Amino acid sequence: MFYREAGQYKTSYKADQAIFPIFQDRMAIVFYLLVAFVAIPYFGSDFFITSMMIPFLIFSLAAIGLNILVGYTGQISLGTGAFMGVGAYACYKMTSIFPDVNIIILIISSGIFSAAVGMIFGLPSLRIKGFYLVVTTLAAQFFLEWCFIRVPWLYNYNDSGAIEVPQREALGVIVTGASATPTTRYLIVLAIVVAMTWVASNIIHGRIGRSWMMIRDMDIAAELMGIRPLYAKLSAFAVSSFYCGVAGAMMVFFWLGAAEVESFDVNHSFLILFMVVIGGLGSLVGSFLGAAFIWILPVILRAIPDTIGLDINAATVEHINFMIIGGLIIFFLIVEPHGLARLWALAKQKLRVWPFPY
Amino acid sequence: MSADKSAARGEVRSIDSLVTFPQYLLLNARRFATRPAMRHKNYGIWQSWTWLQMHEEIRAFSLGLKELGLDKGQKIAIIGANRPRLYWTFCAAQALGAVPVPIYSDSIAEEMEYVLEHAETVMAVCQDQEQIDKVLSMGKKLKTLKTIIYDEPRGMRDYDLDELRSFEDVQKLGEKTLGSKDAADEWEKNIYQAKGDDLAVMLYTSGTTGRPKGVMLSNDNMVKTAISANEFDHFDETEQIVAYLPLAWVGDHVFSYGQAFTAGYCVCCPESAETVNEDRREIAPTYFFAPPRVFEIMLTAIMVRMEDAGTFKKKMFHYFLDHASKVGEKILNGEKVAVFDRIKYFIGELMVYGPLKNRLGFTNVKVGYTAGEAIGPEIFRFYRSLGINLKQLYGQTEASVYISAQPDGEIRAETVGRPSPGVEIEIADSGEVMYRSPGVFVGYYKNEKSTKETKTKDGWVHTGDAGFIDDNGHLRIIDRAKDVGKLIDGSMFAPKYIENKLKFFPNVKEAVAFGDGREFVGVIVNIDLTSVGNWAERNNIAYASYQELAAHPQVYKMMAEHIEQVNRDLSGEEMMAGAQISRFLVLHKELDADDGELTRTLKVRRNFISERYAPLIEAIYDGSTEKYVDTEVIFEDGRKGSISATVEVRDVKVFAPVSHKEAAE
Amino acid sequence: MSARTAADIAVGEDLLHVDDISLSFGGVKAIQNISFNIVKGEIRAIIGPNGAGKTSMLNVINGFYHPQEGTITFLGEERRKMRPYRAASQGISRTFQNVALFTGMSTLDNIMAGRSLKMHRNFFWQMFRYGPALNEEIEHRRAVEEIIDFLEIEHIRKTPVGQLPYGLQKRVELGRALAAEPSLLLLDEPMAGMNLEEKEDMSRFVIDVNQQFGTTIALIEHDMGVVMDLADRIVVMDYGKKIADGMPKDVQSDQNVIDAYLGVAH
Amino acid sequence: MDLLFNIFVSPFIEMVTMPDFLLQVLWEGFVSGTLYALIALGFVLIFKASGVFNFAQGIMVVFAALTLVGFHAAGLPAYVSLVLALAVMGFLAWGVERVVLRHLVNQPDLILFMATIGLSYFLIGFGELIFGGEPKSMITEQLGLPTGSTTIEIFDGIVILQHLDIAAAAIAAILVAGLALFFSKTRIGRALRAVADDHQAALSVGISLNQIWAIVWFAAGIVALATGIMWGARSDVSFALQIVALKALPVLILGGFTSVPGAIIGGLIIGFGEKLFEVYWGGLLGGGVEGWFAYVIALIFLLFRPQGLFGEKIIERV
Amino acid sequence: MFKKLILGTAAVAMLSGAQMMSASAEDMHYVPSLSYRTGPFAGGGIPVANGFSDYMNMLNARDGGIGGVKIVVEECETGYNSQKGVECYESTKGKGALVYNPMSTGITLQLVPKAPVDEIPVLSMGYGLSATAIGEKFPWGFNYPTTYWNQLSSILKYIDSKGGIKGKKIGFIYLDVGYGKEPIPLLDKLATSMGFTTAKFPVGVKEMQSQSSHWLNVRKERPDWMIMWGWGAMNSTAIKEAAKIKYPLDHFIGNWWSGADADLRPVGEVGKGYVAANFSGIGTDFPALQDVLKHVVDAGKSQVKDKSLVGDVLYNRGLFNAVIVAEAIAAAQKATGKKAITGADMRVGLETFDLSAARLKELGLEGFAAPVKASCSDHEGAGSVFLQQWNGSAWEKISDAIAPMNDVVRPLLEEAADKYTADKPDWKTQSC
Repeated sequence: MFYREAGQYKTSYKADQAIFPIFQDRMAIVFYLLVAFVAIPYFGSDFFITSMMIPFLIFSLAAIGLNILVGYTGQISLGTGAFMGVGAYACYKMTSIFPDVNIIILIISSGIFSAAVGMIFGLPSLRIKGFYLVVTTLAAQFFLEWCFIRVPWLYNYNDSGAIEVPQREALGVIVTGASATPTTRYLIVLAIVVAMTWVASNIIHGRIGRSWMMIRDMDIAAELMGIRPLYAKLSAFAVSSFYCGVAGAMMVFFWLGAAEVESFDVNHSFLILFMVVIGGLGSLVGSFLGAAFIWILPVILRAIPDTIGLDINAATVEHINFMIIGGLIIFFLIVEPHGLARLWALAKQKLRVWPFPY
Repeated sequence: MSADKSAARGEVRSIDSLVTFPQYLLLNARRFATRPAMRHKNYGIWQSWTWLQMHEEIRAFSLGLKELGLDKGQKIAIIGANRPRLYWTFCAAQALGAVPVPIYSDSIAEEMEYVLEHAETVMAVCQDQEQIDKVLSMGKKLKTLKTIIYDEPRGMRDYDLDELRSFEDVQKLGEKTLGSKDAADEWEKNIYQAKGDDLAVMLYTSGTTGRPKGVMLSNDNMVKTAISANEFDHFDETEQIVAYLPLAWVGDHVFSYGQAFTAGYCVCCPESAETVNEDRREIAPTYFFAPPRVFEIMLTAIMVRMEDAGTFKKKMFHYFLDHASKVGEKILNGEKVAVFDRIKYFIGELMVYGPLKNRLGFTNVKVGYTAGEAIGPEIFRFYRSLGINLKQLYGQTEASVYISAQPDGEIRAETVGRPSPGVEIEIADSGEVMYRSPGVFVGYYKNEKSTKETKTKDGWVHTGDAGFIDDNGHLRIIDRAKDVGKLIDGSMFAPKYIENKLKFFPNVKEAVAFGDGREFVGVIVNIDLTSVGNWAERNNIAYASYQELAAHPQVYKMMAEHIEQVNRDLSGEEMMAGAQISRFLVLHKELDADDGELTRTLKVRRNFISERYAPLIEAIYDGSTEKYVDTEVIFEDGRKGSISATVEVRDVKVFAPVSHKEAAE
Repeated sequence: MSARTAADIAVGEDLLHVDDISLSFGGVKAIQNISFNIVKGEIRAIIGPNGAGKTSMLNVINGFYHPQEGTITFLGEERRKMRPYRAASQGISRTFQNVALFTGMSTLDNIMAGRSLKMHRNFFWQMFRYGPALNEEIEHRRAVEEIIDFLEIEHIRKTPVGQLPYGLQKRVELGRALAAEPSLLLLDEPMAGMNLEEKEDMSRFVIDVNQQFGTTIALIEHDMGVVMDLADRIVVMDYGKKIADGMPKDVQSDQNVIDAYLGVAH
Repeated sequence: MDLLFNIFVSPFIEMVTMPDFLLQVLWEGFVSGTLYALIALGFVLIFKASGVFNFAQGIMVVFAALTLVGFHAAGLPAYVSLVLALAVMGFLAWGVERVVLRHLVNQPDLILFMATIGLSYFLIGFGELIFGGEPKSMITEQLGLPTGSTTIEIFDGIVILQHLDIAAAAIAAILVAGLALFFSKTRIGRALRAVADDHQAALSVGISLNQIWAIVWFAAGIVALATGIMWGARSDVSFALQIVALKALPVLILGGFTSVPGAIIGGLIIGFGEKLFEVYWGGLLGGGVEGWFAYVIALIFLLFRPQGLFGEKIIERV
Repeated sequence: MFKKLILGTAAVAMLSGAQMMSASAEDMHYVPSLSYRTGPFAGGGIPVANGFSDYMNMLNARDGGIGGVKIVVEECETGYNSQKGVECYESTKGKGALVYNPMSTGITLQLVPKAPVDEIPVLSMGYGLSATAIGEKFPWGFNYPTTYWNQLSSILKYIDSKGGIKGKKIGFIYLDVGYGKEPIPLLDKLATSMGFTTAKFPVGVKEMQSQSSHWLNVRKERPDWMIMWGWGAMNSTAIKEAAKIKYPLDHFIGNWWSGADADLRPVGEVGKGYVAANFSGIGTDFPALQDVLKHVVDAGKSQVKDKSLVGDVLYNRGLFNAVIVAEAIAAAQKATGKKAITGADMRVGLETFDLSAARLKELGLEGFAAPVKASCSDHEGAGSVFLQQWNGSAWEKISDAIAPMNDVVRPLLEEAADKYTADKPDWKTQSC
């Protein structure tokens, strides 16, 4: 309905290969960015920004990371939580060792560590497939969790065993620690997520992304086309873990403020996997939709009884929440196993062919 | 090749002195150097040429042709679909004073052979291997044909014949001469030497009977017609059109070549015949021509697709369409419309009309034309109510298209408009429409007899159509003059008129009416497979083939209802009430151009059909209720086969004339 | 169409030479002592009844299976064990018996995927999809478009291949193999499961590829009829053994071949 | 050198010098092994018949045990509660088939896997809503399970055998044997195997896939109840118990996803392995290695035998 | 379609957030309770939350609130999960929260740095960051009545009193998370000064219910005493396993989170002899608890499932927590002279209240707990703990209040506090 594609013809491959070849889509992106960068910081309450938007964005980034692995390369992983942890601990250590280096640079470079760890645990994927690979990644998950507890150097020998975010400034503004305003933290997270989403989209649409999808769709054929499984899989593990690592570092530095190992436990891996599957495998939009569904929906559900003045105790709400979310997950899988992204795409398609049904 | 060497040289001629299209090319290369001249969807994108680039391409090819010996007055055949290079060939040939002869690319070899031989073509430019094969299959029969040039090299590797050359090779040949002498200057000089009354192009009309005739059109015919057509609809260099109609048809030649060169607008060639709709959507042309049939198919497709939409969407769609049919045309015509209706129309534009036009690729259409046959008033109004400025025109090859056209603001479904600029129209005593204009052709090539029959000494041309000028000064066409006949009881019988009324039902694809010199009117009906098939699906009617569907009792019932409706309409019209349809049958096969039942422009060949289906027509008139018939058909690959069926004939209700006046005679 | 004669082929230059190849899976012998050659520019068919080891033979040629015995000489280079991607990078490209397209990607992307070996821009440029990486994409897009044009699949350019009918999928797969600009193209039953018209189309494309691009083709086909018209020379296999090798007309009249086929057909 | 000594020498010295302790370790390994095997068995049953990796098995264990305890707490006799709990599991199986599985036929593994995670979320919420989050004690004695222990004096030391552990091992053995009989001797059992081998074939001999799924889920429910009783008796019945179910994964990897004996042997390998490693080598790494050790065993194992202990070697085809 | 949906929900969320902001508390004491009635630790979370809210409701019912202003306890479910805890914090802090009781060490760690920024004190009663005891360094953090470290020192003193600790081997079995690891530095420190050796047995969250190998290791190490820092399902499993290897349970001492009725009830007779620390009274034989029963539980306003659960160790712990909060509110009212107070006023109250023995009696809680006197510099109150023993069906108090080794612990706490604030340049401190 909003789409007016007539007259949008391409006279060069550059235009035809663009990520958003349709004008209205480009406008929509601009609109979303305006909302995200201007409207939300201006109108959003602290609660909305800190408890909904920041975690939503961070989880979206992690979901993109996992989606690269699961959705684009077809390698199942349940180690996301731990890979996020690697990023968080790496960032914490680096800022302890180099307190003067800009924290944002450290956040990004912490991804390098998780990428390296991810590659190591990705090695078995060369021989192991499917659910069997789940076990390797679970091994990574539990082994790394154990490391986070058992290697006190990682948390600076803190008595609590937790990493606590020190206060850091960037460009003269306090960006981490409790004194950093929610808006500042939100804007940094948003900028990083937007930039990294853009990069992810570039990689996916290019040679490397294609090699991942080749491995995913038909690994044997891919190899016979000259794709080296080693490169393709490990690069997917590396990029995926990089994203998760950065998400993990941001989670601690811009959202939680402090974290124990439980922040990176296996439930976390499940949570992200949910986002990816519900959102839609092999879709960047899906990663955002999935994160929104899994993270924001419960927050809203929790707020509902209070908002409509229903006096149910918190525990019951939580129990019902669990049931609703579990039920919705099943419902969505039944109704649209390809996730929200497919629904999104269908809706978009509907709008494109409007008023026709197909 | 640098720009200064190519375009900006030579003398500057004033625009009024230009009499040929190559002269316009030189002008456009200078005035619209960076504007797009042509686009072609190829290799996935719209490959584009500016006027300057196109000028260079044409010049290279033209010089190449010259090297190959093409000379003034010689004929060069152009065979293929809408491809930039084939369009360039027109200009390249004209630049040398040679005469391009486009040939319908779907002609079978024999048809092609006739034209090539008749026109004494010395060269042929073919699109691809398929056309080359056809030309080569004629072997040595074509004595004049010396050189064959192909556009697409695909599959041509093994053709090591001396007379075969690729388009690129010829261009290279031309470029080589550019390097050496003052070839470019020479070439331009040559172009400016051309005269207005030189032959510009020769177009063979397929005609409903007999051999095709080569209509000779001069530069003046073409250029003047093109210029006045541009003025009539205010076309300039910003237009974009999609060239998808046959290259050899006069309409396409005028729209995609003549008007494009004189106005300087951009012509876009679709990727292939299958992708025309998609390509049109991408380009969103500002000027669009299509025969009524295309509009009809489009409307049917829209309605069929909407049938599958959800209830809400369907309701909304029809709600707004209803509204559009009330006020849409008024708004388009600039009439007074209540504010509330305007608001509602605006919402409709957002929700329905806009998206719909967009899906059809009509968003940017300034002017759309339809011609060739009468268009159903509902169809015509439908498009206009959406805000598409669709108009009708009436034209002929012999007139370089334009005889009459509807000026903005005076558009009615049943007329074909006022005489075009420079055209005079008269109705002969026989009721036949006659015209005289600057576009009137020079004559039929090598056919003095026909020329004399058609064109009077003082330049009046017989159209062969019966019609009259109505009270508003608009021309109305009833039928082919020779087809208008009388029933035994003397009632006027205009078969086309009746057929068109039937064809306005989406379920009816084609209808052929008989009745001249008979007791009553009988019709052979062809169902529309898309529309009826869809209806059958929705009503759970199983069918395995076209034949089975056509013979289905339910389908018969539906057709009978349609025909009754037509009869009811006819009964209200003074002149036509006497010739209502009494009996009909639904034909068991689709009328097809390959079987010769339709012309290449998809017009019904009445005489052929009445011969071919003589037994069926007999059955209509001898009162039998069914008839076995066996028909020979030609498959796409050229093999022959036959279809046989027992066809049912039915009676329909006839209505008494409503008019109080007495029926004619 | 082809004007080549048997004599032309006999003097042609060897592109590939397999020598005394044996392959077994846990005691089951799939291929036994097979030798034959493929000459540059020819269409070489490997035929045989079901289970004759034809596909295994192709798998050996492109490095997917490693034969226990024997050698393979490709472009004058002898090799024993080789990963499939090495074979691919040396110019061996193939299609599969059961279409093995990348079902989640569009026709365009599938054929682009076939050009993987020719694309090299590094990760850095890929990240920003800028400069060399973008130029490379565009350059290869052009090459891919030529293949799309060649195979007449313009209308399905952006359709996900999973949604295509079988015949078109086969064509896309051929396109993907062609995209690698192989010096040896292996086709595993390119006409399996097709109707007559599709078979004719596919045959035309195979011949066109051979003539237009001069690509050497080795194809497996179950249907003798198609092969006789298509191939320059034929190897016939049965139960993992070579039972005949030669010109179509010779093979056709070979008693062993007739027996093998009759034996299967009952 | 010290390190090497600690890795390669001293543990063995310890084993030899304290044989009674070694025996105790092995016994504990055996008991946890059988319990792991029991959980894994629940997974195997479902995977074998429907190809679903049932993540909800863990929560089913908790749910079954809670139902049992819940009925008893409501005043019903222990055995009646047991029967009712079985009925609830049957109803659950039926419901899962009806509401979830039926609509997800032919979906990719991952989707089915996710659906079971959704199911476990639902069951967690549902269970807590009904039974509350407080830990309950298992009605061990009421069910007639033995308590207390037997101390065996041996090698100048003692080995303590809990009666409950012995019972657990015995019950596990009975369940396995029972299931094996069920699979090989009964019509439904054979049908189940047919389904596992080939869905199409099973359908063609007139077996309803839906029925079979309901049956395997019920069987898995029975196994879950047994597991819940055993684990519940060893600690308590609370939602924390679901975590134990994750241990089943490496067991499955070792044993193969579809093999009942594989599940048992895998369980025992993991049970023995992790106890021995934790007790004799864990200290070197600061302890708590049990959490990942099983996975690492499975991982190392996979690298050498990607098809699992009982799987067949995969020949890749194109 | 979807765009709209998402934008719609976002709008709702943004608005609801704003609404929360605007609804500030003029006529109530708004006390959020970050409870956990779900998840693996619900067994501990439920009674604590019940005790907390029941006492407050009792005050509302009996006294009409504190100083004439009603108390509103809003529970927010955290599931013992830090992320949800932060979410709860963010969603309630705008409503005029007076004080946060995170009920989880993990959440406390998250909230401690936020407290000075939002000016809402954090009271982690007997858990959390031990270093917040140093009031100079942590103006906004409190952990009355005592810290883990103090508690450990008390337990060690108890062991010392039972036949000396020198030369003994002390086993320390703990939940392998921040909470469990917290006292290790002190344990190591005291091991050298008091002359005992240690053996540590970490229990991962996943192994809570499968501890056989840990206890095999215990059997191997043969420690003379075992100390447990357990929580949730770990406790009962540990006690059962200890009994299984025939470890003398009277030499097995749990901290105050390892000594709940809920932990021992599933163990029953087997756990007889097990010892645990505690700082709040056992049972309902206190006038205040009777009031709770009368005004709240019997009135059906409590979430307690069974009346018999009132007076449980953890119930009373939650109740005691409420007592301290209530006392602090009263003190804040007195200090500021306002009826409705703010978070900042509450901080003053938390530094000035005096829960003396007399005051306890006045409250109807004589002997319920050791007196706590708040001060600016001491945010823990250095309270004593006593020990209780399980008799197979109920807890019995077996020792008097044992004072902690303040002299040893305080410098260590100061050191930890310094370390904590070291990398926080803008950290707000105060001088006392």
